[in-house]
Amino acid sequence: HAEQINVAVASNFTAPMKAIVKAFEEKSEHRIKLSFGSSGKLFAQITHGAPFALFFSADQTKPKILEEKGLTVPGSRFTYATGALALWSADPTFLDDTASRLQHGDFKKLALANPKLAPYGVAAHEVLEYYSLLKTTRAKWVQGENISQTYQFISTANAELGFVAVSQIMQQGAIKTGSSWLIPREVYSPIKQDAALLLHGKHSPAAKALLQFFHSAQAIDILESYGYITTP
Amino acid sequence: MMADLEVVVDKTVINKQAIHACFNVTYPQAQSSSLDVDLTLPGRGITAIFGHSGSGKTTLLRCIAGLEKLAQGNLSVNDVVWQNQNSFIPTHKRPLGYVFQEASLFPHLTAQGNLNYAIKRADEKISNEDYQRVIETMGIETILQQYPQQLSGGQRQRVAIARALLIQPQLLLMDEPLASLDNARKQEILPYLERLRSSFDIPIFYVSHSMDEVARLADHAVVLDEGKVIAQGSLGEVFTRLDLPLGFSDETGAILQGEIVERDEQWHLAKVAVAGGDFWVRDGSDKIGHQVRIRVQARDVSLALSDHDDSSILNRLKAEVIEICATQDEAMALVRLKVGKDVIVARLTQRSLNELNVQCGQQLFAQIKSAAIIR
Amino acid sequence: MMADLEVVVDKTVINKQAIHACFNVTYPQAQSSSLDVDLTLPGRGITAIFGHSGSGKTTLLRCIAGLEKLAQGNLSVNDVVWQNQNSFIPTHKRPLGYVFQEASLFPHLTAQGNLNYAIKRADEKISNEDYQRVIETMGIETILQQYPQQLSGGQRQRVAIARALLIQPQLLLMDEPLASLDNARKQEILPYLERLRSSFDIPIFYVSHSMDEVARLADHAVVLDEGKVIAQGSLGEVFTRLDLPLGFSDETGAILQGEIVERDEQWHLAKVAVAGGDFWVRDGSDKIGHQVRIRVQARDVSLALSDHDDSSILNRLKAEVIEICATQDEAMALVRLKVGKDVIVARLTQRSLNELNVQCGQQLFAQIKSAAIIR
Amino acid sequence: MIFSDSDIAAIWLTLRLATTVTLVLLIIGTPIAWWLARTKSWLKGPIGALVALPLVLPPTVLGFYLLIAMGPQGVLGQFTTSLGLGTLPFTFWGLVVASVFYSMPFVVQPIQNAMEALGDRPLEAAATLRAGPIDRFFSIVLPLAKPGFITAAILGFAHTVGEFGIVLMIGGNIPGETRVVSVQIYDHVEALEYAQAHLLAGVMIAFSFTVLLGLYWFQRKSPLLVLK
Amino acid sequence: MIFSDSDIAAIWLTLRLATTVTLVLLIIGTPIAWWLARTKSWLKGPIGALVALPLVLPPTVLGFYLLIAMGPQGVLGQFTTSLGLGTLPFTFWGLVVASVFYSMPFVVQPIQNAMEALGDRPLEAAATLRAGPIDRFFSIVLPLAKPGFITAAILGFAHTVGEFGIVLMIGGNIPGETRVVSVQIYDHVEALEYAQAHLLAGVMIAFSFTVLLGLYWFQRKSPLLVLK
Ligand SMILES: Nc1ncnc2c1ncn2[C@@H]1O[C@H](COP(=O)(O)OP(=O)(O)OP(=O)(O)O)[C@@H](O)[C@H]1O
Ligand SMILES: Nc1ncnc2c1ncn2[C@@H]1O[C@H](COP(=O)(O)OP(=O)(O)OP(=O)(O)O)[C@@H](O)[C@H]1O
Ligand SMILES: [Mg+2]
Ligand SMILES: [Mg+2]
Repeated sequence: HAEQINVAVASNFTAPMKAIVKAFEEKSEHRIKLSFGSSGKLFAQITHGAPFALFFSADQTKPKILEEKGLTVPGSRFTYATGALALWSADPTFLDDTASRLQHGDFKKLALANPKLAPYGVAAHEVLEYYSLLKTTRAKWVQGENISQTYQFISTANAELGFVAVSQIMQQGAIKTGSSWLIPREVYSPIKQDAALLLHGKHSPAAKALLQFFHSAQAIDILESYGYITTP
Repeated sequence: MMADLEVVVDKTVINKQAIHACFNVTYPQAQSSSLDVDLTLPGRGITAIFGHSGSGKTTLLRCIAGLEKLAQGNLSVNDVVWQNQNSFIPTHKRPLGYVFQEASLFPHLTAQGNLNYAIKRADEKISNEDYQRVIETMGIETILQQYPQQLSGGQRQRVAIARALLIQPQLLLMDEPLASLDNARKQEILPYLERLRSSFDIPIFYVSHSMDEVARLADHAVVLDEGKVIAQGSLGEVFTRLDLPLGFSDETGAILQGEIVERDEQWHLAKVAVAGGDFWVRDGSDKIGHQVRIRVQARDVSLALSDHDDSSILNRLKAEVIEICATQDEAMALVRLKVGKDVIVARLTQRSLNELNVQCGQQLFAQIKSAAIIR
Repeated sequence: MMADLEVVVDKTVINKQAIHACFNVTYPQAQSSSLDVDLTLPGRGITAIFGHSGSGKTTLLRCIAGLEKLAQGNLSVNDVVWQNQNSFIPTHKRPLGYVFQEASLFPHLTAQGNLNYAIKRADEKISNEDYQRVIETMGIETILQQYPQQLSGGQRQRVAIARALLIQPQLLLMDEPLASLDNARKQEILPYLERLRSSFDIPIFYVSHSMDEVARLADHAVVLDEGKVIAQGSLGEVFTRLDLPLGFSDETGAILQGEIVERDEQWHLAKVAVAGGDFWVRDGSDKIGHQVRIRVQARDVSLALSDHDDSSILNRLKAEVIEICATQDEAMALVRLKVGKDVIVARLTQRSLNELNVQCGQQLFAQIKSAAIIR
Repeated sequence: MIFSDSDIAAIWLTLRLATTVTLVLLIIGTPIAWWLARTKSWLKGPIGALVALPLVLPPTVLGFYLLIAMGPQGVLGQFTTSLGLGTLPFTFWGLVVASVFYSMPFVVQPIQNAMEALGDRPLEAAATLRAGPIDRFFSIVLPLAKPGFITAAILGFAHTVGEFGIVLMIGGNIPGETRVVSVQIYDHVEALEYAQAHLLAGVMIAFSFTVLLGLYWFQRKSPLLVLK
Repeated sequence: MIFSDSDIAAIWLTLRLATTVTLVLLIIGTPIAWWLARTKSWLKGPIGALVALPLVLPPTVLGFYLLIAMGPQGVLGQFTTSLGLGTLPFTFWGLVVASVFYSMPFVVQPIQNAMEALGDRPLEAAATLRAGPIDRFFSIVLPLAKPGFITAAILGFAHTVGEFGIVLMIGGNIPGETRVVSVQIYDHVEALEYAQAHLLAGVMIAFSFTVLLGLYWFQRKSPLLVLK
């Protein structure tokens, strides 16, 4: 018997999630209704009774707090994807695949996600710290509320460069436009995105099936095509 | 302009109906009250409300209509209480019609729409005939499709009068309704108001600065000054009073009771017998035997020591001088004359008075030019 | 109400100044034009504009003021072009004053604020004396701190007149300025307007339905009907015309030229010599030798076959009947009389006419009651 | 068709929401505006300020508080639950309530101004023509304040169409139920589906322009409230 | 002090922004409203609709388009660059421009309505009293349309204070420059710092309530535009 469920997804995971659900629905009777929003918003909604079966957060803290509050099915929390960070510019010649431009500082605006709100922001912060650029660049920061806003700052050329998720600039394993520096993974802590089964979806076969699907090779393929690192 | 004598069918039957109005209005920020009256007015016929600009006439009408919420007051109309300490009938439940000083048409409705507004809400359906009569009298047939802002001042005022009539009120309040109209139009509307009074017997309160209108229409008059009543009574009583302040004294005159005794069909005249003699007035097609009233304005009365039958002045009455009174205008004097049992007033130059050597108690002839009679 | 004869200092010097106005206004949606005039009017003195309600009086004033943008027109005032095909001086650059038919005070300013608005913008600073005179004449000293919505209708109108005067215009347009005022107030304002005319020599266009006001003030008259000029000329010319439609014919009268030949200080009278004899009028403190005009309304003239010197009627003139004319009122007739070189008109009942057997060419006496003279 | 099914669902939902909200706003806002326009009570100031207050909170924040209030623990939520309606967030009617709350000032203010500009006279005249308070309201106030009502409807409708923060917070972005066009565009932008976003935004603008134009045309036809 | 430095900076910035935007809106909006109120041109409808249009786009989406337009490749951006002003996004003036654009209808509409309700008569009377067009505007139109201006100022100010989507998009959240209170509250909510959010929201509401109350009180004092 087919079932229809609501699934809450962090906005920055919109595109890959749509692709995964599409693949899932081709195989399954179940129908998934995706609700996107910032993790913070989704968190607030879930704590106030939103009818979501699953929650795909953009970070690890929020699912964890929900778990502590007893709003998730215990033990259901898992890392569904790990993001990778890139320094990116819409100008195809602005960046080579190194930190040199960043270190020279010959740019006006550097876009990054707000470290307070987005894990990608935290990672960007770590990168700058690693290269001791925090002080010199801070005056040039423009912060996006989330990673997609950061991407927009750069793609509209209002900021010459900035830290984005690899998933945003990668398509089929290659950079779509502009120039970038894929930042070595050692200089920032892994950007882990966690999901959890919510109480609302406790008895839902569809939710379980979707979770199951996330571990399938097909899902992993999709994730990787978007530049995510999949932890086996 | 030309009302010097007037004939109206007598309506002053012994009057049990009355309107009691007692109001005290003090506007916020005003030092003194703008209206402070305690009146008993006849519950039928037309009551003229006179007074200088700012004397409280509009305020009085507004109180009667229940539009002035500040009023401390008592009001009963023909034994129905409209307002007292405990109760206040709201305006829309008072069966009145109101012609505002400014036309106050609804700007979103055409003239026709404004009339329909009243027709729809009238207690009784108006007959098509009555409707046509109102429209024709007001001369607004051709402008019914226009919006108020496309009408001239007088046209607006006429639509407003028509609107107030079409609600078929039991008390009609009119605040200078004819002020913005030309004489010709007034001459059409006045007889209509007269007919209204006589055929429907509704009381009308009529604010006007024009003695012509008032003389012609009113039975009763109230004179306000700074919010207080300084004179009231039948029109005759009020306007033969010689002690009214300048301005009103110009309007001094007398009202005489009479009966139609003869009608001269050839010359379209009617003879009215009053106590002191006979008057020729324009024929108003009243029947012989009818009681009528005649208004004689002081300024239209001249005196002669002998009876001149070769003059075009038709009305010459024997009179006795009972009082001579100076006016604020130094050149002029007012003379009270006894004509039969009635009193009339003549306004003369001091010089004529002196030349004719007029004395109290003297017998002479009062001449009144009948050509000046309206109707 | 009482203007029967009138005396004004003669101002009709040979007149090079003139106002040419040629307008055609057709409102959108209207079938015919609401105003279609081509006028040459004197550039000094007071021009009365008469006409039934809706005849286009207000429209004419609005065109002259430049408020009616629809007008196809030409307008020049004392040789300055205000409007023609090529140019249009906007209202605020025309040195005029306008008293609107509705008071049109600024609701956000007190009465005083409204006056200051004009004072500030007047071309010349007004002297304190002139200011005081205006305020006193209008009787608005006590209400200057009130907002328009706290004023009575007449008070608003008086403030509006004061405002228009304080701008010290070179052309004054007044649309029924005194309609909402009582007689007493009118009697105070009229002499002021007279003085205004004589001391400042500015032309005034004056819309009014009141013959009293007009007779007293105006030198020239224009009669409109359905947007067209049906009569125009000096006041006398216009109002002795027997062919004007009913309504105007009530106002029929004559204007006589005369000179003051005697002043009777004791009786406060002045004797005016006109072509046909002498008139006694109330003394307006004009000097002996002054040229004055006297207005005689038809309704105030009675006829006598002989000269009655025992009557209080001071003015009795030899006259010759030159025309007898029926009126729309069947009981009445108008009689044109030659008095010296002048023509006056008498309004009588047909019956008197018949009884006295009045014939064309007959010699008789015209009696005019001087007590009815204003001023 | 160039639109996805979910786009079309969002469009329909938006129209339904905006229409409902506008109607509800006019119905609720009119008496409030009337009271504010006529009262001489000292409460006028505070109540007026209260009505305008939702404006100063960022929509998401307002949405957050509404979420708390309408949630199972909130006052409003307990009230609706006791009525057997359940809780409102994440439902169409939740969106309606939230949007009504948020857009109230845009509706009340223009109507109030129009009513204040009326003055007493037309109402007095109507009262002397036997029109009671309700009658007066419908026959005089409503038509004379029409420009105010039209402005109110325009602002209310457009604001609801463009509303987003609250809708996202209260609605939960549930397809077909609470995902309106504004959210849908946002989703497209988030998914970097710019072409889709541009298209949807373009259609929305074109549509709204037409509606607004219609309203303006309607307003033009109303007779001027002008003394000659 | 319970507020963090960044809270206080945000409060100041917000006041500066809202005040500037309100002033700019009144200055730009008044002639537009005047034109819309007086014109008989057929353009009235389209222009009126155009002014109202920013309303129907979700602020973030509008912000997105403004970001493109004001960016180095955008029309506006190239214009401001050619003026030597550089590009506007991420600056205070970028916020001002965006907010002005967004709040325009809330300012134009009430002023326009108030001006239309004036009628011709007061202007005609002023013209006969030698007042030229500019003089008339300041001495008659402005004071008589005061309620409309006050409503416009209220809506414009409050809306700018509460504005958020656009500010987020254009501002870049630069402390002291573009991080206004609404963004700050939003950040607190997103970061689950609810206590901070409540506090800041409470202060903002209290402050706005006071401002609004003051405005209403001011409006009350204006003489009624009412025929007795
Ligand atoms: N804005 C308008 N649109 C259409 N018709 C109009 C407009 N203004 C005036 N009219 C018409 O033009 C004619 C002349 O109007 P006007 O106001 O000049 O008359 P008036 O002589 O001043 O009358 P009143 O003595 O009643 O004030 C009237 O028939 C009126 O209906
Ligand atoms: N709303 C108000 N606030 C304050 N004073 C007022 C108000 N309305 C009227 N008044 C004052 O009350 C007095 C009486 O006004 P009212 O309108 O009754 O006069 P009126 O006799 O009708 O005069 P008019 O003949 O000029 O119309 C006036 O002095 C006026 O200034
Ligand atoms: Mg009055
Ligand atoms: Mg007129």
